[in-house]
Amino acid sequence: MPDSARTDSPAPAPALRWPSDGLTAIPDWVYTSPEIYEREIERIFKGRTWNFVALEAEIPEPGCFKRSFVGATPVVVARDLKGTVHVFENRCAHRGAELCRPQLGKSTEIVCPYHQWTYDLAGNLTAVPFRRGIKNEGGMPKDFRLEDHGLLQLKVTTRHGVVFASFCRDMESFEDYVGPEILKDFDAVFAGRRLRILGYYRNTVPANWKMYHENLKDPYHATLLHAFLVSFGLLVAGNKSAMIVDPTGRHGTMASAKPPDRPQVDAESKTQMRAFSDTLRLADPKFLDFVREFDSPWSVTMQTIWPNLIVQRELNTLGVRQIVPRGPNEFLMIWTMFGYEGDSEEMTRHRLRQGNLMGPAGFLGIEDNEAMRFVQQGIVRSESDTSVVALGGTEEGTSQHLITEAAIRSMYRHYREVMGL
Amino acid sequence: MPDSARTDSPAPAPALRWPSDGLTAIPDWVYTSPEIYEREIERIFKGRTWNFVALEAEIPEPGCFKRSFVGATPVVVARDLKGTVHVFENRCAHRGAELCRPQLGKSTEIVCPYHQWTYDLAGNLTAVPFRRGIKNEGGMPKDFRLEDHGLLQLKVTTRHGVVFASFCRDMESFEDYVGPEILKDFDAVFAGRRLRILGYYRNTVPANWKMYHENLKDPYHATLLHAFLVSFGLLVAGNKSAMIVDPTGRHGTMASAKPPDRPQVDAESKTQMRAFSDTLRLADPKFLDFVREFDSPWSVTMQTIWPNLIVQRELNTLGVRQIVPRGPNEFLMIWTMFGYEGDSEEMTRHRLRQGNLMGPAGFLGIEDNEAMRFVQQGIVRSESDTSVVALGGTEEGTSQHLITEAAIRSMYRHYREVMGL
Amino acid sequence: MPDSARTDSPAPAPALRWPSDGLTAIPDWVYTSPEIYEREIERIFKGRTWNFVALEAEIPEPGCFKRSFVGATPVVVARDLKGTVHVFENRCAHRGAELCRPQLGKSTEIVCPYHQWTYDLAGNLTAVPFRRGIKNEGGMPKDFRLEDHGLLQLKVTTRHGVVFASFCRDMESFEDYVGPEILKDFDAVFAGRRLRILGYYRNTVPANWKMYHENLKDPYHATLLHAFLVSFGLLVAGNKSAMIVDPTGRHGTMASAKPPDRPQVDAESKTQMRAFSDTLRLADPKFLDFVREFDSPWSVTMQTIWPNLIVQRELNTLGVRQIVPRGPNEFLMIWTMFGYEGDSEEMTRHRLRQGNLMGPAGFLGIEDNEAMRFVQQGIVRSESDTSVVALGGTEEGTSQHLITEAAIRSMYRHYREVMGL
Amino acid sequence: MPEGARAGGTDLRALRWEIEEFNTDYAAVLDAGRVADWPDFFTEDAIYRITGRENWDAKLPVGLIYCEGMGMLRDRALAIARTTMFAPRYLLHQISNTRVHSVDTAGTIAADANYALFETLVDERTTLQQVGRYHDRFVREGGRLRLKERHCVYDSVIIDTALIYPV
Amino acid sequence: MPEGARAGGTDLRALRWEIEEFNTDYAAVLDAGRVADWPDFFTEDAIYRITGRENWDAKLPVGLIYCEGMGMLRDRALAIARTTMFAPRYLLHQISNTRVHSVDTAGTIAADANYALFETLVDERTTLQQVGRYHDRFVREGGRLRLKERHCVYDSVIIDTALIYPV
Amino acid sequence: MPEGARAGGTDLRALRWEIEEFNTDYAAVLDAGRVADWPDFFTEDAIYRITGRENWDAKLPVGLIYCEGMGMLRDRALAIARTTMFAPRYLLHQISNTRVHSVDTAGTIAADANYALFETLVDERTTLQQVGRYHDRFVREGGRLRLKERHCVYDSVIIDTALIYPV
Ligand code: FES
Ligand code: FES
Ligand code: FES
Ligand SMILES: [Fe+3]
Ligand SMILES: [Fe+3]
Ligand SMILES: [Fe+3]
Repeated sequence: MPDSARTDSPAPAPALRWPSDGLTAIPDWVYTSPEIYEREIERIFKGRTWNFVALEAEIPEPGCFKRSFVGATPVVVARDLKGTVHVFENRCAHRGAELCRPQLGKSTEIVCPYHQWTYDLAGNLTAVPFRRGIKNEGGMPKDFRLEDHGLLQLKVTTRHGVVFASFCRDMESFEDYVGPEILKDFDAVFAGRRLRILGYYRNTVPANWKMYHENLKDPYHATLLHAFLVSFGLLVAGNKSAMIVDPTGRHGTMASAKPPDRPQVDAESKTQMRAFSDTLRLADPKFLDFVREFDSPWSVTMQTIWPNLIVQRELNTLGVRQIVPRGPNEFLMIWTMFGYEGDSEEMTRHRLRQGNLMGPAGFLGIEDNEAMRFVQQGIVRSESDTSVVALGGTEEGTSQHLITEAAIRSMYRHYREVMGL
Repeated sequence: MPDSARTDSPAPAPALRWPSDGLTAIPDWVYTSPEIYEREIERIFKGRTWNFVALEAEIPEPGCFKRSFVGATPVVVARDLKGTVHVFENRCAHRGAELCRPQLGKSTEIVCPYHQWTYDLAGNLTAVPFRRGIKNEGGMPKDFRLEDHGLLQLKVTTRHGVVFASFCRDMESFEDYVGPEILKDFDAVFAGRRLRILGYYRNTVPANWKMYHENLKDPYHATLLHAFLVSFGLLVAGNKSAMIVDPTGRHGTMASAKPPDRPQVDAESKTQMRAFSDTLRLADPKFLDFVREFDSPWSVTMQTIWPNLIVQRELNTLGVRQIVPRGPNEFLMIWTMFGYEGDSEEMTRHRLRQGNLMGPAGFLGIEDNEAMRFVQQGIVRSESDTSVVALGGTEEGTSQHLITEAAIRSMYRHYREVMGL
Repeated sequence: MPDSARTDSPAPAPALRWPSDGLTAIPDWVYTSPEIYEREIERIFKGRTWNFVALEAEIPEPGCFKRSFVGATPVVVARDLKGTVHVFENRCAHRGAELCRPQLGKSTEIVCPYHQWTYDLAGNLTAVPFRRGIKNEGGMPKDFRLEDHGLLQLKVTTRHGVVFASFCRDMESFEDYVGPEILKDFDAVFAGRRLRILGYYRNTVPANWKMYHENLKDPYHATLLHAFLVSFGLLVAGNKSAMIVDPTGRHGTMASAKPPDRPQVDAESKTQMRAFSDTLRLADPKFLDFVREFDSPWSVTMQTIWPNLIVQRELNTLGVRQIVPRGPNEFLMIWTMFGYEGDSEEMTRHRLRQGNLMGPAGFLGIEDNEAMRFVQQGIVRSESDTSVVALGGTEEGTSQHLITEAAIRSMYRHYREVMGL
Repeated sequence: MPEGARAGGTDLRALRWEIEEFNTDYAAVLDAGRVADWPDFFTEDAIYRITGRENWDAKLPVGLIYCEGMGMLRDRALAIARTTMFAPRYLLHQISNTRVHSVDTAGTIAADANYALFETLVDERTTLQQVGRYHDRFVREGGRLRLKERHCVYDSVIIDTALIYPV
Repeated sequence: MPEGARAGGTDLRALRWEIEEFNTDYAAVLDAGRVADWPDFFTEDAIYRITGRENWDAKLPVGLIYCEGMGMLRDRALAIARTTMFAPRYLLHQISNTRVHSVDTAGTIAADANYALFETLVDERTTLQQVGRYHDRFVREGGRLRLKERHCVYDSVIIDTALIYPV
Repeated sequence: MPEGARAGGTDLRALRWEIEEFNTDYAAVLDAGRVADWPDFFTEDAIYRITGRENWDAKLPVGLIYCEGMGMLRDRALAIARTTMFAPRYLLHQISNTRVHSVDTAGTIAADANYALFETLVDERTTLQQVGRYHDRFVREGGRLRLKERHCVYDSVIIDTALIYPV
């Protein structure tokens, strides 16, 4: 995180008035205000949203549990002995200890280390040591009922092995929440095949969490910033591509179809793309091979599922990314990379090799994370106070080309509604 | 300190309204609110309290001085040339420099490094360089009186070689402040024998300072969390023990009498204590030997002297712990371990060996510090907002058994009065 | 930065009322209040001031650019292809990225890494990739005018190769801004000779930025704190010296004339100066030689040019220091050390040897930085709340002797006016 | 029991010296930003991987960087040296606790070493980019040691923003 | 005058190599969390102590950990391995600047070395747990070096929360 | 290509051992605060300089500390030991990655090494004061190595408050 951000005093609460130019100007304070951040936690992460918490493949058997987050709130995702998945707060009902410590584990119960109050895998309080005291001395009051002191339990849903949780008591179904346009490419990754976890990355980004959504709703940057994408035609002006937005504007799918070999980029486009190089060649091109394995016209789909999930299908490298906000100026990314059960040894290695594209050390990942850091620095430290989102004019929603910021505007239309801005 | 605590934005000032269930529910904001913290500094540490600052054995001779703290405020404890102990702020009266730098020292005066204003060991300003200027040019105004510009001096008292200070001008005597119940076990450690300093530990705990008091007013955890205590019978359900509370509720003594050998723990209790193990055996049991040397029925007394002192008598390992708050989410612990003048070489080594129980690397100390860290994390990061202190119902004050939180309730009764909550 | 400063919660906003004793008492909150800091940024660094940003010697040729700061705001200083120097905000007009990354560079344009919006060396937007979209799809709106989206440009002035910038649109000339008294010694360093950059130091100081000005408007400390200055007569009671203040009170020059050899210090003064030693001798005295090369009666002039520049002429070691505030409790110092074109190899090495006096490892620099750290610690952590600036009574402005704080009072008279305090 | 004894033999000790020198040169090339020279420390069929200890302990195969063979090593070097966008920075390695475990009949040397990697962005404070351990297999080619396998296993679970250069 | 000369002799140098290897194995056991194997590095009557430099300089005898003899070493190892409650973490030692001072007639070797200990809680950033110096006395038992005394003297006056494992 | 080969010769290796021991003694003197003994590691005409990597890379000659010859070394030592005002602190060096480049006909040895310098103010947490590299020239005087040139080039562009002791 930039020193300045660390050492500067908190800016005085800005007047939270949205600029008049509607959605083509974004005020800096949505990225920096602690007040806005607190409201986001309440209205978005703890509001009417489905938050990604785990893949079922991470907790395959009864008794398996995992630490996770909903927004910034630590939770535990556990599979009870009957196989049902539960999500509850990682906070003891007694004095408040964050009781579950390992990232992953397996057990028949969850015991708080401090005074050993004991919970089942649904988060129900099952035992309080010396509840009746000793020799009729002490212990909990007669009217103390275990069932009144369980861990705060969240609503849970799963789709094809992906687990979501919500603080909202009357959430609509996940299917209604994301809508058919998004569900289609989501299912292309998850339906019908069981996942095999290949491993984790974790990294922080010193930027506001919304920038990660914007980055993946911004096909314009993809064709300019990423030399790899453009030079090798993974996502480039000229490819068949689309930026799909759901009707509410909050979810998205950036999609592109890679041509069999080097892309046909017209001379005009080349001059526009500094990152483009005809001569750039790989010593080992096979790592960019695309093994067709999905029922989809797209070779790449990057899905942003509001508010905290990214589903990555970049050729054959697959993963989910969980966004954990940590205040307005930083977020944590947890990447879970996977393949499928039954992948051949060679296919697994192909996925691993292709993994070099993504993650905090990926050819693309490095550039996106650095770019977001630069933006937060610019916003925190500068005198100016808005940014411009005018590409594609004021159009919103899905578009079939790359040179637009329509999806970002759609997201902020939804955001302003929910946030009352 | 947990990352979250470092990077999360400050929570919005909570409505500081105490929950209706009186003392059986503690609101999270007493542990996290900057506003509450500031009020604690004013009303508690700078209010009507005696704050531990030093042991006389640390400044044995005229001219000896020590850096210390009252609350979060740096002070100097000095013994003047007549032998009297003084406590004054470690802030130069000129431009405000924290002038005394070494932790311990010996001198006839204290000189500020910046412009060398000079103070005696009571904190009185004795010299200002070029006070009269040079050749009648410059210097301090004619009406500048040294006696108006001394260091801020605190009220001081000592009991059996333990030094306390107060910002309160009309403090009652230390004896009246702590009361006879507490004084008894205090004197058992300090009366009649001169101390020999064995050394220091310093550690931070990423938790609210009050949790340290609560931990030592919570005999329930002692018999559950600490395998060493329970398995070797230092403090365990079944021992003769007591949680003594003074009439005001702010001070306490957790006391236990260790049986000659392994404790008689009834089958019922064993089942309640996960930490208990019959089979746990020490390769070198002598480090738990108790050499009877105190005029007291107790083998262990842990005293919490409000607001910043713990007196540790754990078998034969002795020490004082000073709590230095550093905001709502962290405190510094300064441990001064000691024996007595005239201890044999073997007795000193026995104390040192037994020291493995306590301190930030002690078998017990590790567990308490970790537990407090977990609680602060849970409270800072979770959605829930109160903790439950219902053990022993609503009873308060001294109790003769371990399965109660009465002493914690007593402390919060006093706290709410002083804090106006 | 002291732990306390890192971990203490923000003090509650103090009542910003200046103490009654006028300028002889400075309230702590001018050094610690985030609210005051924000006002300083607005009214001082972004107000009617000339802020140092670069030396022309750092960007000697067309296309050369340098990252710099105005207050805490990152800017770029660039020399366009016609040779004109421009200063503009280092924040992209598109999404706000801090676009210029290297400390120094040379180029014909400045390209934002994120979406490659391109600017000329005056900060004008010259190109937006795919501005017209592709095949009439997307791109910027028809009414998008490049000239409306340049980087925020500041007003620029130079004097003898020193570059200043201002957010103020109708700034007076630099000459009027500093006034003749200050200009005289400024020109003694810069007029007529071209600079040769010898290198950079960068350091933070965990103190309020104003303390650096006060330190250099405080000749009293110079003759007490710095054994080197007094023992070798660089600046000592008895030398011909002056503390020059401009009519507004904001700028200053601390000046002293070193006698040919050891100073004549009267017995009385010696007793006042603990740091003075007759016997202190250098094994290699030549590093204190003074080669007369300036049209000035002074061997030492330290100039404080409000709000962010210090011009150092300490015998033959020369440099400028840029103050970059980072909140109330820390500032960054950027030192650019230089000699003159045509310096002989030996003269350059003489300057380098003499450089041991200054900088964060300099015999004087160490002491000043440590002293300022001590003051901020004292102010942040203590109970007292003002400091005393009574040396020389209430006199203000220029004085011919060292035992006065008149220049500090002059600075705060100006400061209170501008800040409305 | 401790493994000191195992490393007592003269041969292993001489190998340790050689590997220390190898690692010193390896670090010097990276610390100087000469990433294009970095592949020369590996064999044609080398495996290079950087992964977190959580993956290593759980035998999960993923890598932040995962290269099979010289081609991928050169492509990584090329990308970082020429095409990738990132802010300028300085890197410095401290490599210590070098240990030689064994030499098999084919002459493959199993060794490990601890590293601390310090990163300095040109206008910020130095940070600890990561600490970890090299798990290595060396072979000798034409008298020179080359890495047949290097797994950089980092303790520092959470990467700050991005890992640009190989470790 | 500098002590370089004193360490010039071949014998001391060979001892340095042996002690470097000992310390590398010692650190590897702790970094792997194999605390139960840690006592094997010591003699039956060994003294092991961790203390702050303020105590060491003032000759104050207290220790954060203070073990006299194998029994106490084993009890510490057992407690950490089996009974003590603490959050999971990774540790990594960097040991350098190893120096052999002397060998007395009884064959006791006086040596020291600097260490930096990095700690990573599984969901937080790596922190510098402490830096310090080992003040050691080694003896040879059955051809192997063993520690008769190890005083870990840390500069890092303020411990963060808790020190779980031996250093 | 990597420089491993260049450092393969026995002579250079023996020099490395000697320089490691020199640097260990050098660090021990500074870590013990015995700054008055520090000049003894240098020749009469030695150059000692501490400078940031930005200056080193741009060939800018300035030094945070810049000493020409024994006189200036002694004056620096004296000032720090006796006259300069600063808060008490502990320092600890970790020196690693020692490398010997060459020995010229005059017997001057070109070498470098990486250092990490940890600083602890007596009431604060340990901080990383700076990391950097020693660029050295050694000569042998009366059998002992001495520094004819030591340029301490630090990555850590931004110094925290003040650098008191030589590095
Ligand atoms: S805090 Fe969990 S049992 Fe007491
Ligand atoms: S600040 Fe203490 S003498 Fe000036
Ligand atoms: S942010 Fe600079 S071009 Fe988009
Ligand atoms: Fe991208
Ligand atoms: Fe306890
Ligand atoms: Fe000064």
